[in-house]
Amino acid sequence: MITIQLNGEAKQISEAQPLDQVLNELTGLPENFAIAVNEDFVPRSQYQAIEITEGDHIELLVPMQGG
Amino acid sequence: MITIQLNGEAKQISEAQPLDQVLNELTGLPENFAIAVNEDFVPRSQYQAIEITEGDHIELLVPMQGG
Amino acid sequence: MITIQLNGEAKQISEAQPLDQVLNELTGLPENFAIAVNEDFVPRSQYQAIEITEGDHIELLVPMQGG
Amino acid sequence: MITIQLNGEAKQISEAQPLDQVLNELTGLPENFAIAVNEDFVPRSQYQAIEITEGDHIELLVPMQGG
Amino acid sequence: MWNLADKEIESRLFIGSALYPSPQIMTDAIKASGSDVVTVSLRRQSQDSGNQNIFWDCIKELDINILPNTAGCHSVKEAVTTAQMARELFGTHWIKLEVIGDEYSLQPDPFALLEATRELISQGFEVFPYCTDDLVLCEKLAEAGCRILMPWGAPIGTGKGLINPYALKTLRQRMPDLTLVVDAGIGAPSHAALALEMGYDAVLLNTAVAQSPDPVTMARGFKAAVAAGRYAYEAGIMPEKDLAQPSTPTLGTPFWHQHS
Amino acid sequence: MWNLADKEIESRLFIGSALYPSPQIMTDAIKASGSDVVTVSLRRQSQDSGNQNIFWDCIKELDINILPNTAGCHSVKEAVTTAQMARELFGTHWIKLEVIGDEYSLQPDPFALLEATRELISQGFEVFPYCTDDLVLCEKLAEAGCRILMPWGAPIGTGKGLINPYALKTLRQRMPDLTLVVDAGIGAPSHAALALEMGYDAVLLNTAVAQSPDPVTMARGFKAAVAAGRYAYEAGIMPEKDLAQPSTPTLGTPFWHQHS
Amino acid sequence: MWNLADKEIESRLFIGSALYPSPQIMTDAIKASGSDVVTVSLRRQSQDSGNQNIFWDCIKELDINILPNTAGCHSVKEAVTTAQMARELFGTHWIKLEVIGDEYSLQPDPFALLEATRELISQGFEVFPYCTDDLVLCEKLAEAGCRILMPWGAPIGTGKGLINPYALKTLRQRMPDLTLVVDAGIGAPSHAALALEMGYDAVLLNTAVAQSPDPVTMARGFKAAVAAGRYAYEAGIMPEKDLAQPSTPTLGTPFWHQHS
Amino acid sequence: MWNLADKEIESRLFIGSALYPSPQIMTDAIKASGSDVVTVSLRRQSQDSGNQNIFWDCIKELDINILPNTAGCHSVKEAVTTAQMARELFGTHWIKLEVIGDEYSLQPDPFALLEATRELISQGFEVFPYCTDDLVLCEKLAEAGCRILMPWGAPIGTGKGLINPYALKTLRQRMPDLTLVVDAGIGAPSHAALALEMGYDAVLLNTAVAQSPDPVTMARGFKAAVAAGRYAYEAGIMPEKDLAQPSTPTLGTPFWHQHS
Repeated sequence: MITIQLNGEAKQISEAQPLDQVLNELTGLPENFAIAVNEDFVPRSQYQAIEITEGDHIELLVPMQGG
Repeated sequence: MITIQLNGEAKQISEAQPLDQVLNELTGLPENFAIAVNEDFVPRSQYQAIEITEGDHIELLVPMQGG
Repeated sequence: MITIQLNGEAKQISEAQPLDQVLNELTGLPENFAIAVNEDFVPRSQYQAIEITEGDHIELLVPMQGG
Repeated sequence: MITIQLNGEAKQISEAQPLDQVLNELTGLPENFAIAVNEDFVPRSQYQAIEITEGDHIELLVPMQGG
Repeated sequence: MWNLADKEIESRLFIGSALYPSPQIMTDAIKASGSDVVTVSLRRQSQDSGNQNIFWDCIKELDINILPNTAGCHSVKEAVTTAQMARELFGTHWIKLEVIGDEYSLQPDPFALLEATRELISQGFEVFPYCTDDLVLCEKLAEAGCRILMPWGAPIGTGKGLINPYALKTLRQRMPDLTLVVDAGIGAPSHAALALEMGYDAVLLNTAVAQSPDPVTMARGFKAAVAAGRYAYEAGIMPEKDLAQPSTPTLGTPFWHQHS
Repeated sequence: MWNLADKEIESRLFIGSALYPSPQIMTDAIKASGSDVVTVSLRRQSQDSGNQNIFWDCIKELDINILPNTAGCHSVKEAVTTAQMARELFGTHWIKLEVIGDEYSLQPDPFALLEATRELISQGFEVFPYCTDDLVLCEKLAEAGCRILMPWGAPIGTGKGLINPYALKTLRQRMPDLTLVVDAGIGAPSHAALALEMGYDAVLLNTAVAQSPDPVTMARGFKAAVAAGRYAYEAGIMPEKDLAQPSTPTLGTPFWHQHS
Repeated sequence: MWNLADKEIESRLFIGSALYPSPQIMTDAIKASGSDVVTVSLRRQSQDSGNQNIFWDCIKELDINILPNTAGCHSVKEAVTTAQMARELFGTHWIKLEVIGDEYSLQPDPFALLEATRELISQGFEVFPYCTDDLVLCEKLAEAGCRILMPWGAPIGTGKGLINPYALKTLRQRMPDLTLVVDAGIGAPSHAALALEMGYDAVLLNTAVAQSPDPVTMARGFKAAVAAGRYAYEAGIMPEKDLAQPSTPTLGTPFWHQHS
Repeated sequence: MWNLADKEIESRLFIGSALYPSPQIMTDAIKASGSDVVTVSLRRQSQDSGNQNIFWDCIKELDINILPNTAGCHSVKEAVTTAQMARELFGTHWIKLEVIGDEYSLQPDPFALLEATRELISQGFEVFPYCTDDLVLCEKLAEAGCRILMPWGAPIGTGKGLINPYALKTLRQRMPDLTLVVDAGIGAPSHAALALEMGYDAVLLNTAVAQSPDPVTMARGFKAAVAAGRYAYEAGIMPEKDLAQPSTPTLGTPFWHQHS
């Protein structure tokens, strides 16, 4: 088991794995979102390619009110 | 002949006479107007009754631009 | 005994009398003051002449702070 | 003879030479001044050391009104 | 719709009929302004116009409320006589009462204005006094029977807008039940919007529209401005704050935004 | 219709989507405002909302131009990453670039703003920088490739209106060809009208509408206000005068009016 | 030295005697202010003070000009009686004439003020009317025989400064020969300096000094402020410009400064 | 006495040496101003003046602190070289750092200013940056090591006074420990008094004195104005109120004054 940060909260996952796999296991994954890993934007096309490992910070953001 | 003032200009009329007579003799009498004689308003109903005499000041006013 | 008003407070005096007599009987009469009786100013020169009678209002005013 | 610029005006001098020599030959050299050569400040201590050559721009500035 | 002296009207813009490049442009501008009230005056007919009065024909055609003025009057007597002539000529008991107290500022004479107001109200006129923003004067005009007051924003024709907002605010607060109209001095739609935001019932203007290079478009601008100001007044304006407040929520900001 | 970053739009009011009492009121207010451009942000999803995003469903339904912001970003890096995420998430290369330089005034950091602008423009974004009214900063942003600048009127959420009209006027005069939008600080329709009268192309606001007791009516107010200001700008505003000028003609005034 | 109602005085600051923390502080503050004129009122003696009047003893000791007021009077009759009492009590025919027209704004009643002024001048008083900035009222007061007018800057005790500079400027321009004193509303030395810069002959204030945490130091501040404003008026103030103008000469700038 | 960059000085007025009608008037005006700090520049000597420098002889004679400026510099390089020349020529490490970012407004270039500041501080200069009122810029200048900041009141030579008091107030509140001087734009003593009342440590001006028809008298005016403003700041200014408050006590008013 390794620990990552998802939107600021610690989360256990079995092992290092591609981002899309991490996402597949999420419950209540929103329809529209965008992702940054360790402060870098990760385009959808890279979800399979990019490997999530121990200590990575994932930000999963959705549309929200703004001024 | 006596002299009266009509809108600030001297005007000769044959003799003292009712206001309506003075008006009848005017050329280019406007359709809409109101009259004051010697600074007092004279309602239409008084045109016959009121006598115009030497030195009277008649003001014959019409609708005009205003702010 | 008759009742007069002095600076808004009822006051008993023996009888109708000149203003200066009323003043003489006052305790703590200020050094500098001016007087109005029934809203009329009474110059010092009139203190003897003017008679205070039942129901008169005396205002005795002194120098005070002002802006 | 070589040409230099002194305060924006062309000036002929015999040959490349130290700055202090250039200054010595100036008439009406002000009492108080500071110098920049080719936009670099030249401290007094360097007047002998620094060589003025063809095309150099000398700025000789004096105290003046300022806000 | 709102109630002005027992008439139901739509617009909160009263407009003047003077200073336009042509009668046609005047007509178009007044229509574009959406005004239900137009001010007019009484003057001697110009020599050359014969018995024609193109101006008046245009105004009648507009078929909106006529508000005659007593512009140029300097005494109670002049103003009263002019008002009486206006009542007969225009068939209305409405009168915009102007009694000028100063040739340069064209400001109202509070003393003659109050006296003329009392006289005209006793004669059954609905007096719209062109007044200053002086609270005491306005209270006396109300006591005299005015249901409508028209304090100036700035001197006539200056276009300075509301030069004393503090006095105008005080007036509105202290006289909540009167119909208050800012008359004169308005130069731009933002001035008119501000007056309505402050709770004024309407504005009266002339020069700002008539002297614009494009009066018709400017009339549209003022029509929109009074609507804007009135909506804001009815909706309620946010209180001004001294410190910044984020509009975008701070909740849910990514970790990189956590700052001490 | 006017051209904003190669799109033809109608309204000169850009509106925010935050701080409304409810999604329904937000939707109604934005519709009432007539805006063609709405600002949104990116945030973490709140736990309880499941995979639902009612807010976003409402916004999509409006079918108007989305202008994502980088609100809350304090560094170039944060702003650039947020912009990149926004481009994918909202399918637009438009970005309202905010790089906050001070927690209290929420004012832009001119230095980080310029750097982030250069980076994002090199990546093909259409940058709408939220900036100060500093002329030199604005010129550098324009040199960096901005076609649109959004100087503040006052600090975000204060509702103070245009606190430095002199600077804003200078900006408009000096940058006649850029699209200039007053963003932040606007509290009342009269403020918006003034910005448009000064020649600004549009205003962006949020709090003044969302925090009004009646956002929908206030939205109507601002819709009318920007129209009013724009009409006035196009028509031409009368020059302010120091001396009063009669609107009613003095020619033809009865003799009793002849005063020395 | 300048001439006030036939007396040669130095200071252009008139000061009030109310609201100070103590008689001692009042005395020190008035001395520090350099004022040659102090305002006082007439009131009933408080019960407990016996025949003592410490306040009056302090004022007499100052040995400066006394300007009694009619503060709190609401009618012509009250004001006239109070003025008559003041003349005897203070041995001066100077009177600061206040006739209040409104309990909340404490503003002058123009109508009662003018009537009381006429009456008191006929009785030989030197009337210093506390008036509004209404030009017509001021002209009537001058016609009534006033040589000195004291228009308000703002309502008494608000400290707002000069809320209508346009009206005050007009007043000064139109009445070049009268002694004009801004009375009431001044809150800070910069307000007083501005009044003097505008050509006002003096200012009268009380609260701004008395209610400062340190009245004596504030009195020094106002003393300096009226001097500052007067010097500026006498020297002549530079005209305001819209475009920047270098102060440091551009002639003789090194070549690296030549910019197109 | 107060501490400016480790020197104890008296006056809170810094004065410029340009634009006077004559060297004599300059000398008299600077003496009359009571200034302890005078600004000067570096320029090419005019041809005709031979080795004479009457200006500089006058300034030396004043024997007060010299603050050389870099007026007219548009780049970091120019400013740094000019500062270095000034240090040798005037024998001071003080420098008023101007890096102009715009020919018309003569406003500072925030970017070049910050860079030049860092360079000069690393070379041991005491930098007095002429800056805008931008809080973020000012914070960066402070981080760079400035102990003194000189934000503009308005563009140089306009005499508009403090065009953005809100920004200047914010600056003062947020930077309580820095020495803050309002530089440029001041046109009248009331402007200077206001700056000091707001807690600014001093003002720097030139045109308002030098271009007055009577510079010496105007210099006295500004000397008094900064004293006035400072006294007020130290004493504490009364809070502005919206409602009138009687200064004369209501207690003890005669019965005829009892009003409901």
